[in-house]
Amino acid sequence: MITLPPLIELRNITYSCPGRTSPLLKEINFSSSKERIGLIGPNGCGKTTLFQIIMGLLTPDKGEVLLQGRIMKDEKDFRLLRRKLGFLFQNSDDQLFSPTVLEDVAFGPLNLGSSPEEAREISVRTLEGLGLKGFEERITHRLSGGEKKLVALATILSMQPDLLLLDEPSNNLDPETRERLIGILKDLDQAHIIISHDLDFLASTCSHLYTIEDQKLIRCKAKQIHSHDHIHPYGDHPHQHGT
Amino acid sequence: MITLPPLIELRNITYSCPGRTSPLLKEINFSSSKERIGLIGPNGCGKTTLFQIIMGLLTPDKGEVLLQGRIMKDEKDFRLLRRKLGFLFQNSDDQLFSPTVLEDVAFGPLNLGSSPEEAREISVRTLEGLGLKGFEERITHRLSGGEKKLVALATILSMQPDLLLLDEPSNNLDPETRERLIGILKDLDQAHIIISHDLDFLASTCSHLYTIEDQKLIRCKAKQIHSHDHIHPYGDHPHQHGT
Amino acid sequence: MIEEPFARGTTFFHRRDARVKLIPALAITLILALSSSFLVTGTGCILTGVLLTLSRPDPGLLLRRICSVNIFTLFLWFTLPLTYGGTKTLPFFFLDLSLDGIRVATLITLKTNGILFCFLALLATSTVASLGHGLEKLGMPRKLTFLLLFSYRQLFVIHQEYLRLQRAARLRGFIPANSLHTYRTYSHLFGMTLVKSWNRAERVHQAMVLRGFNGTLIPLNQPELRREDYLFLATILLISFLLAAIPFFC
Amino acid sequence: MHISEGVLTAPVLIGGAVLTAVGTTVGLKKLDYDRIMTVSLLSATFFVASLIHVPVGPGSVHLLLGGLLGLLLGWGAFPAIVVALLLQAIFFQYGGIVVLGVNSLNIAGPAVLCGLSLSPLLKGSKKQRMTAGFLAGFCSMFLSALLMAGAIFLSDQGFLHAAVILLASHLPIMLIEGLITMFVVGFLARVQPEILSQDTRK
Ligand SMILES: Nc1ncnc2c1ncn2[C@@H]1O[C@H](COP(=O)(O)OP(=O)(O)OP(=O)(O)O)[C@@H](O)[C@H]1O
Ligand SMILES: Nc1ncnc2c1ncn2[C@@H]1O[C@H](COP(=O)(O)OP(=O)(O)OP(=O)(O)O)[C@@H](O)[C@H]1O
Ligand SMILES: [Mg+2]
Ligand SMILES: [Mg+2]
Repeated sequence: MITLPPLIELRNITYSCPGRTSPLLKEINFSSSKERIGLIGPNGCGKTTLFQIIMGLLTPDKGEVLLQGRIMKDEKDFRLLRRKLGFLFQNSDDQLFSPTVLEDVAFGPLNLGSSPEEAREISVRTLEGLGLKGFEERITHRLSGGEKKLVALATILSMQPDLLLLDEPSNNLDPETRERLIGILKDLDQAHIIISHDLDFLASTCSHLYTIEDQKLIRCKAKQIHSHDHIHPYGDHPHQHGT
Repeated sequence: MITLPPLIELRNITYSCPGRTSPLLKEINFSSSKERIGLIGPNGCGKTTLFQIIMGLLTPDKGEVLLQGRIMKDEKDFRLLRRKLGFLFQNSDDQLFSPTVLEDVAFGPLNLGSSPEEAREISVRTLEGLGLKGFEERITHRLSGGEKKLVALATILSMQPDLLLLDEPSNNLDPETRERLIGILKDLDQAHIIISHDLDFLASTCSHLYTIEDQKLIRCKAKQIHSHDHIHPYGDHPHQHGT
Repeated sequence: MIEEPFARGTTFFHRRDARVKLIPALAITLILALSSSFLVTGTGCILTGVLLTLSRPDPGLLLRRICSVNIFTLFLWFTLPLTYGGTKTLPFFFLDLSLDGIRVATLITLKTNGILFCFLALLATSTVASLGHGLEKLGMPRKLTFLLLFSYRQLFVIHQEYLRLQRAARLRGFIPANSLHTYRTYSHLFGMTLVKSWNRAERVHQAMVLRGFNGTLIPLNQPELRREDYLFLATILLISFLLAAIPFFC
Repeated sequence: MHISEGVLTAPVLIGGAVLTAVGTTVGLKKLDYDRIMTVSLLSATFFVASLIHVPVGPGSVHLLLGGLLGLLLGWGAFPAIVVALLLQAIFFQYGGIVVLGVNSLNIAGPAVLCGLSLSPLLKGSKKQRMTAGFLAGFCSMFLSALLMAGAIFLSDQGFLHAAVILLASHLPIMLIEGLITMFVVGFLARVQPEILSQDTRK
C-alpha cells in the first residue's frame, strides 16, 4: 500500500516579525490531511501568522511548506496551493470587495477558469448550501456582521478547497449565527483548522486541539477537547477569558 | 438634606435604526452618578447605539437625556454634556486624528479653552498618569494597538470628564496591556460604564452589570459579577464563551 | 508600506526645526530650478550632495530613490538628443545627435538631482507632521495644514485597508492581466476602500466633535527655535547666496 | 504624471503656482470644517490610488483618478490634490516644492473642470452615470497630459517632440483611467449611492 503524502506539511518553520529579535515561531513541524483541528493560544502568540505562512502570504526565515509532498518555493507554487486551501480572515470586512454577494462568491471560480455561467451556478449552489438563498443580489457592504462572515465563507467554499483555515470564525457572531456555523462546519466534507478562543465552539467542531506555547506548536492532550468545561490550556500563564 | 440629581439620566428613550421597523431600544430608563457599571449583551443589541444617544451623536425617537437634572435639548446643551462625559470608541483608529500623541491629547483641552501652555501641561500629566511618559512626540499611527487604545484613553482623560463611557476597551489587547488597563481603571477617580464581552475584565473593573434584552436595559443580579467563574448573564439563551 | 525612512535618524540635520530647513530648501531649489548655468547647477549638485552625505541616509534606500526620480531624466536622454534640433550635431553611429539636446538633458539632470539631494538632506529628515507645522508657521493657510495633517494621519490606515483587500483578491486566485476583469477588480478594490474611507470620515468627525471641536482649530505651540537652528539657517542661506552669485563673478 | 524640477522655466513655474494658489483658495473657501474630514480622507485615498499599479501591455501604470475626485468633491478636489501631491513630494521626492504649483494645476484643474461639468449626469440613468464616469477619467487624464506637455513646450520650444511623445504615451493611460473611473462610479452607485448624490459639490 502506498501512503499518500499529507495534504499540507510544515517543516522546521521559523519566523520572526520584522523588527523583533526573538522569533515568534520556532522550528514548527506539522502535517495534516483530513483532520478537524482547533488551534488555541493567547493573543499575539502567532496563530494568524502561522496561517499566513501556510498560505504563502508571509515568508518564513527558515523551513518549508509542502503541499502533497511538494515544496512550495515561489509565488507560482503558492498559487497552486491557494486553490486547495481556503483562508477565512479574522475580519470579514477585509475579505469582501465586490458590490453584490453573487459577484463576490463567483470571483474565485472565475479566476480559476470557470465560465461565467459555471461560476454563477457554483455560487448559487454554494450560497444555498449555507442557507443564504436569496442573498445573491444583496450588497455585501450592507450585510450584518454574521451574514458577512457566512458570505466570506461562501467565497472560499466556491473555490472547492480541500482544507479550510478559519481565523476566529465565531468572533462577533451572535449566538444563533454561531450555532448555524457550527452546524455548517460539521456538515462540510472539507477538513479544517480553526483558530478560536471559543472553546465550546472548538469542542463542537474539532476532533483535537493544538496550541502555540514558547514558540512551538504543541498538540493538546486528547481529553481536554471533550470536556465542555472552562479549560485552561495555557496552564499557569496569565490568561484571558473572553475577547 | 438635598439629594443631588444624578449625573446622567435617561428617560423613556426609544430609538429605531433608520430603515428598520421595530425599535432597537424601547423606553429605556437609567440613571447613574458615581458607579462603575458593566454593559453586556449580544451583538447588535444596541449597546454602542445607547452610548451614541447619551453623547448626543444620535437623536432618539422619543425620550430625554438629562445631565445633572437638566434636559439636553440641542447641540449646544450636548456640548456641555460632552465636557463631563468621555466616550472611548471601539476602534482607536477612528479616535486618533492628530499626527503626534501630544497634539491629540491636547486637542480636547484646547477646545475647552485652555491656553496652549496649560493644554500641554495637562496632556503631559495625563500621559504620565497612564504610564505613557515619553510618548509625546510619537507618531500616533505607528503605535501598537494597545498603545493606541491607551492614548485614545488619554485624549479623553485630558478633558477631565466625570464619567467615562468605554466601548469594548479590552478588545484586541494583549494580556499585559489588558492587565495594565484594568489597573488604570481601578485607580481612576471617574465613574465608568464599560461595554464588553469580556466578563473577567468586567468582574475586575465594575461593581454591577446591565444587559440589553428585548430592547430593554436590565440590571443583572448582583451576585453574578462577583463570581470570577464562568457566568452566563444571558440565562438560558444559547451563549458563546470567548470572543 | 508607506514610510518615512529618511526621517528616522538623530543627526544634526534631523534635530533641526522644520522651519529652518524649509526656507533654505526653497531657496536652493529655486536657484537650481531657475539657473541655466552649468557652473551653478554643477556646484549646487556637489553642495547638496555634501549636505546629503552629512545627513547619513541609508545607502541602499538612497540609491533606489535616486533611480526612481531619474526615470523622467532618462526619458529626456532618450528623446532630446534625437529631437531637440539645433545646428550643431554630434555623429553617433548612424545617428546625428543634437548637441543642444545633450546640453539641455545634462543641465536638467544636474538640476533634478541637485534638488533631489537638497530635498533628501533637508526635508526628508523631518516627519510630515513637523513639516506640516513648519509650513503653517511660514504662512500656509490653516485649513490646508489641517488637510495635510489629517490625511497624513489616515493615509496609513487606508493603505493597509487596501492592501488587505488586495490580499483577499490574491488568495482567491486573482492574477492581474490586461483584461476588463482585472480593471473591474481593481475598481472594486479601490471602490471598497473609498466607501470605507467615506464612512470613517464620519466617525472621525464625531470623535472631533466629542472633544469640543466647534469649527476653530487651535494650534498647540511648537518648540522655540534654538541657537543652533539660527546658525544652521544662516549657514545654508549663505551657501545658497554664494551659489546664486556665481554667475556674477564668472 | 509629474514633471520633475529643473525642466520648467520661471514664467511657467510662476504661472502654475499662481493659478494653483487661486484654485486652492477657492476650494478652501467652499470647504467648511464639517467636511474637512471627508476631504482629508479622500485626499489620503487619492494618494493610495497612486500606489496602485495596474497592468497595461507589458508594463504597468499607477492610477491617478483625478477625474473621480473631481466628481466626488467638485472644487474641494483642488486642495485635496494639492495635499496629496505635497505628501507625495515629501514621501517619494517626486516633483518637489517648486513644481508643485504646475503639477497641481495639471492634475487638479482638469479634475475640477471635468467633475463640475459631468457630475449632473451622475443623477441620471445607469448609462449616463457610466458615461460620466468614463469621460471624467478619460478627459481629465487627457487634459492633464495636454497641460503637462504644454508646460514643457512653453518652457523650451525644443521640447516639442518630447512633449508630443509624452502626450502620445499617455493615451493608454487615459483609457485605463476612463475604464477604472467608470467602474468605480458603478460600484459606488450600487454600494453607497449617497456618496455620488451628496450635495458637497458646489
Ligand atoms: N507586520 C508586523 N510587524 C511587526 N509585528 C507584527 C506584524 N504582524 C504581527 N506582528 C506581531 O506578531 C505577533 C503575532 O501576531 P498574530 O496576529 O499572529 O497573533 P495571534 O496569535 O493571531 O493573536 P490574536 O489572538 O490576537 O489574533 C503579535 O505580537 C504582533 O504584534
Ligand atoms: N447607521 C445605521 N443604519 C442602520 N442600522 C444601523 C446603523 N448603525 C447601527 N445599525 C444597526 O443597529 C444595531 C445595533 O448596533 P450597535 O452597534 O448599537 O450594536 P452593539 O450592541 O454595539 O453590537 P456589537 O457588540 O457588535 O458592537 C445593529 O443591528 C446594526 O446593524
Ligand atoms: Mg489572530
Ligand atoms: Mg458595539
